[in-house]
Amino acid sequence: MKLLTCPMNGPRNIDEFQSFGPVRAKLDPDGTADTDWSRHLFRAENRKGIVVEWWRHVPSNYFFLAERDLVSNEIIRTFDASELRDLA
Amino acid sequence: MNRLPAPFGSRIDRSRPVHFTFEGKPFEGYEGDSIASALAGSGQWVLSRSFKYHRPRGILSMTGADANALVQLPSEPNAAAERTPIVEGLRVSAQNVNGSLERDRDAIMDRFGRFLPVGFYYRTFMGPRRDSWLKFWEPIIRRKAGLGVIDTKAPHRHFDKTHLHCDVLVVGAGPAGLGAAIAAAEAGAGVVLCDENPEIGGALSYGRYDPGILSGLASRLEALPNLNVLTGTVCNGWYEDNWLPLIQGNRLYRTRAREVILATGAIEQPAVFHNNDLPGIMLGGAAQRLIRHYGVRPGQGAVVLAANDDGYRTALDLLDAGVSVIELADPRSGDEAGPLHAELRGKGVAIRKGATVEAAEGTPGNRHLASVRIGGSWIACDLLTVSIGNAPAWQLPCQAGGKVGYEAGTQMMTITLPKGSVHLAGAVAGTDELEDAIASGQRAATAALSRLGHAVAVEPLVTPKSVRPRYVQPIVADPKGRDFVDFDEDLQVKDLQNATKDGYREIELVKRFTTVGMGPSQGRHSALATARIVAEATGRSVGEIGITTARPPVGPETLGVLAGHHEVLERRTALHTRHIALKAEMKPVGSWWRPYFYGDASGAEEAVREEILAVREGVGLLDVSTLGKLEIRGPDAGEFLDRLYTMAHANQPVGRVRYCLMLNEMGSVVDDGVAYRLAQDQFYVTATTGAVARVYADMLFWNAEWRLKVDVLNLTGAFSGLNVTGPKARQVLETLDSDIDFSHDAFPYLSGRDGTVAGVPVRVMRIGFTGELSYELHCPSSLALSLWDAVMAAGRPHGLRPYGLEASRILRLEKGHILIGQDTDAITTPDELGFGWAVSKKKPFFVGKRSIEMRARLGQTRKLVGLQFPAGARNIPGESCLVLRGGAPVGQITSVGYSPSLGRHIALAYVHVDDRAEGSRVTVKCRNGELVEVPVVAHAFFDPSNARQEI
Amino acid sequence: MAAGTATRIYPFMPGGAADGTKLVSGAIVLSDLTSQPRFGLKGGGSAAWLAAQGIPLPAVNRIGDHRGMRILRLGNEDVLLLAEDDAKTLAEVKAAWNAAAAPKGYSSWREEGWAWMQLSGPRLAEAMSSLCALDLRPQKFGADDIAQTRVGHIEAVTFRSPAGFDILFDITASAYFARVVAAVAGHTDQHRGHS
Amino acid sequence: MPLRLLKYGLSRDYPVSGDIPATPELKPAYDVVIIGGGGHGLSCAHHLAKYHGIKSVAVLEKGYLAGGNTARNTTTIRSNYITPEGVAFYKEGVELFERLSQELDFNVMFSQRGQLTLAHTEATMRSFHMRAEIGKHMGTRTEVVDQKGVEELCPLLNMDYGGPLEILGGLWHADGGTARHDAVAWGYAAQASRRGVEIHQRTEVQGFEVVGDRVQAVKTNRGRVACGQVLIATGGMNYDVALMAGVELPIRCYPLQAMVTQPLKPWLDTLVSSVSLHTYLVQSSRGEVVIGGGSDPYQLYSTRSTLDMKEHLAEGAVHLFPFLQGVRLLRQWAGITDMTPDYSPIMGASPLANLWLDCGWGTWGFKATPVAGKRMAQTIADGRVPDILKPFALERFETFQLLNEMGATAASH
Repeated sequence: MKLLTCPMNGPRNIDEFQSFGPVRAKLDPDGTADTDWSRHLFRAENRKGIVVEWWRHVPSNYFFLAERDLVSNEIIRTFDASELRDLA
Repeated sequence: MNRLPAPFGSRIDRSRPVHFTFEGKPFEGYEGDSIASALAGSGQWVLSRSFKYHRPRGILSMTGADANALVQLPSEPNAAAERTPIVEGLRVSAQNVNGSLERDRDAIMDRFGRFLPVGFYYRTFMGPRRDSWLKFWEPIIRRKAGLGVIDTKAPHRHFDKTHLHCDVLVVGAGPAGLGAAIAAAEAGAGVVLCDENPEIGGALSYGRYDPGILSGLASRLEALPNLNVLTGTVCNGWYEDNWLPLIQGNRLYRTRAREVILATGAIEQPAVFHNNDLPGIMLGGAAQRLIRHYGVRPGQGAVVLAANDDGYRTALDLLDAGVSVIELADPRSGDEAGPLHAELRGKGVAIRKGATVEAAEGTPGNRHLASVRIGGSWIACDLLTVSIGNAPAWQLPCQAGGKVGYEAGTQMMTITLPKGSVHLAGAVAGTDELEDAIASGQRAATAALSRLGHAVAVEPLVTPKSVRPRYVQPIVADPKGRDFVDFDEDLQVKDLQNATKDGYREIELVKRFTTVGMGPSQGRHSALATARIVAEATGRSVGEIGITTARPPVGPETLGVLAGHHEVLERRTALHTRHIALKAEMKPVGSWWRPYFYGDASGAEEAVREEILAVREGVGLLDVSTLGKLEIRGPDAGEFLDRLYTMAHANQPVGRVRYCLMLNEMGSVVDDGVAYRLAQDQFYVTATTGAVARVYADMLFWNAEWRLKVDVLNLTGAFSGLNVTGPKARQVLETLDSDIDFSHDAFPYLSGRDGTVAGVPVRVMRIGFTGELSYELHCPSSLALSLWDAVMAAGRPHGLRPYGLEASRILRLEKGHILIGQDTDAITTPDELGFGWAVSKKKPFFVGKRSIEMRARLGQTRKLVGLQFPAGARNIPGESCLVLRGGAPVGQITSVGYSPSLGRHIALAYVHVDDRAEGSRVTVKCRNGELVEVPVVAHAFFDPSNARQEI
Repeated sequence: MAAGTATRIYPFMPGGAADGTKLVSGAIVLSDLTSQPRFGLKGGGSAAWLAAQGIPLPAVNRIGDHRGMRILRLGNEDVLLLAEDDAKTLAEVKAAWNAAAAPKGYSSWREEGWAWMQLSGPRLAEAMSSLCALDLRPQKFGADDIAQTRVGHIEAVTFRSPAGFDILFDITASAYFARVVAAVAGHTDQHRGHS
Repeated sequence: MPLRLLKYGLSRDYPVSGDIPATPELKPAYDVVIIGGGGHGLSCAHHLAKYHGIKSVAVLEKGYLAGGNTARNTTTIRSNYITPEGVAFYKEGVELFERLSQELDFNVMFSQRGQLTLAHTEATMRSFHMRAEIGKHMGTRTEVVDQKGVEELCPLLNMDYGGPLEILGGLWHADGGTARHDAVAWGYAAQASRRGVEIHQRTEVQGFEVVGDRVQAVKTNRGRVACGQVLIATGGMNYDVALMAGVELPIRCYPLQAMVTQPLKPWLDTLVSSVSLHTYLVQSSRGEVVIGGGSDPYQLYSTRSTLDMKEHLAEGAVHLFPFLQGVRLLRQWAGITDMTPDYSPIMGASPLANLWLDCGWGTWGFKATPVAGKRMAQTIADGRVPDILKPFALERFETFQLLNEMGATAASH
């Protein structure tokens, strides 16, 4: 079982978590053309490389972010969502 | 009897004889014997028939890894005879025989071998008809394929799982593993040492070593309380982040280790020559195991093929066991004669250098070895031990990211691991001598300890002794074949060569075309030889060819141990025992138990009808506790719901209840419920039973992005819900002691009240899934029984009846209320449901808004409508029956049922958007294929003006 | 929502949802504490209000003590108070909270939503190893640690108590949980027979 | 004894068939470059050469032939989908399988023993009825059976459980079956190469030369190849390869795992799958029981195996057939699936005029090997998309014309 380190609960088996997929760019729905909107809905980040994605620690319902390599499955780091806002 | 006296036979207890049968014949062994050793002790050497040619096969390795020694137990196919202990009365039989092991009618296959070249099944069995394979050939092949027979009446066995955590896991308790485990534990680390054998020691337990070495290590081991030794425990795989399954009998230890030291040893390799598979030909280690572990003499007259010291030691062991060693053939040329050589010579054993076994011949029917050919001359013998070299046990290291290489200089298979938390020690890392193995274990421990933060003196890298090139046995391909490379799959040298000629030149293609390495031993004894044969056939180096990917498990493991024991999750509402007492027919809904109806199954239809009538004409009571219940609290609660649901909630007055419809980003309907505003900063929201887990998670997810000032609390279990519904609902509630005014004016439709009913604090909502006057009472679950009992008592004079899920479904269908997931699918929009009224046109944003606008522009193709069948209609289509237009499917029935209130069948269905108007007639295809025409009506079949729910 | 006069029934009581489900005892003992007093606050303002009452709040996933209460910090704004003895302080805090004006956080209704059970007995460690994947050995998991994790395949909160491990989980799964523990107890005995 | 075997036995030497010619030198240009030497690419090559007379075709495979999902899938062939578009397409696929051994003169061992999918919930039964109604309407053999029907079709199933995992009924699909996956690819490879198609193993595409709306050439580790038309059929690598051409597909990659037991004498005739347990089982002609289930729960390009998936599949298998407790598992493995938002493939045109897509095959690619190859060959040869493929166009994700297959695919592949 892979380990995922929850920023709040520490390292846990990954079956305690639920993946919510890669973080997506925020779009203003009204200022977005139809084609870009459908692209936003259906195209997900899937490049070979590192993605930033949302995870939920199910027992504590804590949501956080992880940087993970989609090829090696290595988790580079995990962090609280507040840091994402700081980065943005 | 081929039994030897003590001290041979470390595993057996001669004072405890055990009786069992093999192929119906009685045998005796001792406690501690494996099936194979007990049979060998009684002179029964043939254990099985081979996969394809049905040749007699016997002990090869005594490690339990190959198909040769798989047997059938009454309730267990493919049991490893070399590992399975005998127990009193055990019935053992041979596998894959047509008739008996002794007289196998399919032995004729051995003569037809030339008609069955590699891959022959791809080139034939196709005709004469298109379905000849399915109807004729495959059944034959299927019967011939497979090994053991499954017992479909096998008694249930108990398996369980648990967890184990350690600083250092050492796999393999041979010299290297012992060295590693002791060093790590002496430094203070928490260590688990596991070994698949019943004792520690590995080669020290069966090889020709000073017993003092093992006892010395064992006493150091015992002094370490932080060292947990698990013998009889196989480490059967390596998974990400050092997660390893340790299997001990019927128990699976799911193990997390911070550091792992793999001291998995080496795998002795067989020699390839004509008839190299005869019973009586075994690896040197197998002979030593038989002698020392089981006190079994492996033969009477032996030839020893030895290209390393282990082979010489085996010869000496054979002599000690009273076996006459006729000759030792050493394929290595050169005159160097070590001490072992001299010792053997001293005991009168003839040693022939530069010679190898070229072929073997068997007794009639190839039941046992009769003679071997060396240097052109035949030597009679009943035992040939083979010690020509090893391959490191690559399975676990490769699963952990190790790469297999081949050093042409030393002709060794090598393994390199990336730097990290997995370390190799001993023979798997290429060590040869005992002292080197122990030291290699200690070095691995040092590396692990330093990664764990222990202050350890980093040992200077010892310059390894110059490694002697290993001798590699030439592969003696024979024109007559039967020079087996893979015993499991009956593959010979030419089979592999021929595969390359057909273009299957990559090792993985060779494997797939020939099935080499795909049998029970998973290439343990064939991978190296295969790589060499393919390399030679394709003009490449062994390194370029490589071996096929090592995948878990390391060795066969039962589905039972993997499955373990599992209780099925069940959830009960607080009113569970009341339903049971009322003789409810309970049905699972997700993990919940819910009353389907009340009464005997025989009277189901009648009971449901009565329950419906009670609600329509009197009053009914439904346990709605499985509904999702969420509390949204905080200053931004209204704003939060505005973004999540399609209706407006920020402006919803306190004390009001509003329908809520949830879309996903694609604009598809995913859930519905109601929201009751308890306070300016507090909403009580319901979600459907099946969707609440996802709705709750999605709410949290959205708020992780939005960061609004709200808290979401899932109250699904904390609160219970009772729906009191029917024209007499108000009368019932008004008789109860309460501070709530249930009158029409004080408590109108779509409002909510807090208060106390019968001493129970409640949240009451006036909503109407049934279309009748309804009060939904929610209360803390520990008080639900009190409330239920009070309502039941108050309702008794009014004929109140509890009703179940089936009645509830019909009641809602009569009102045309949709069920999410039944009347909707993954692409349903509010428009398709006719739910424009539930979608705010004013809000700037809600999830799915942008998409439903876009989808509306793109145009819709279907609409959910009501269908009403004429009273007495004969053929009523079932759920999912197709709605056709011009013969093409355009929609389907989503819900259908008989409405006792209307006296006819009604349905909800998707129809083509152009047929949506009331009065249109649509064609529905019944299950039996018949087409019926049905008129479209409005959703609300019953009481279309909704007068009843608002009284 | 004030408590009334009606009787509270919890799952393992007569008439409760798990009535008739056996709680194992022997080498592994499962006891039901669900009826024991507790009080939790969750959501904005919860921590501040509790702190204002003079209740010292431990760090997240740690347990503190205060006047006969164990204080479980389950999140920044999620605190659960467990009564250790006569529940007097707990009742006072609860009464104070009911009487207080906002902002005061929100009730987390844990006394209704969560079953509270305790696992103990001579083979406690083995049972917990089987039920939970976490490393709960004393050197790794101390008396003031909280694990929000899975126990018996369902979401749970667990922590040490003098007698063993306390476990909080979805109250509707009470009967299931008791069955899981019984099965583990059975397997623990079986395996002992084997080794 | 079949004549062929007699011939083998009587000939002195092994009768070399030379199914797969050694990789030749790359030519500077081909009419059609097919990226991906798996079943789909080889099937397309075969159809181009045999039925459209296009023989200047290079199939580029970065590893060994058919070593991706062709070699890793669990070989289920079926057409019991839930949309008319899906059923029409896969039905043609099943029909092609029925005569594939003859078409290829290579025994692909198509074994049409039927597929039984089990329902443990009423919602699943409802979706089965939907699939059955569509299936019957479209002329496939698909029907709902009740508990008794399930017992008759598969008497060894454990029907004793009450509660949430009780078997309520099933979907019986008599057209369902399996085939030897490798043989399908090898048969196509042998036929295609006999007609002049070049198969280049160990030839990895590293980029595209795009000028305007056309791909001029494909860049590989063995050099540049100019191309008339290009097809992407690279399974789990589709997203990645298309991206090199500047085409971003609505695909996420997830591992899909499977496992196999030691060989046993035949006991299981049909394919059996359970929607709720996310488990399916089929016994191969070798006697091994192949067990598979749903995809991994998060995106990944790795083919590593996990213990938890193995435990989960074992649990499902033992639940359905309790006597499997004592059966031993031999091997587990994984492939990388390219999942689309609507669980349906993407076939047809791309934004580039001469770049064609055969992508988004998720967990159901193998069964479409013959039909996808046939129809993509037709598309490339004609330069336009045939009607049967139109519903699978990439544009559907811009027009919300998704195929409503969600729910028909889970644990059923």
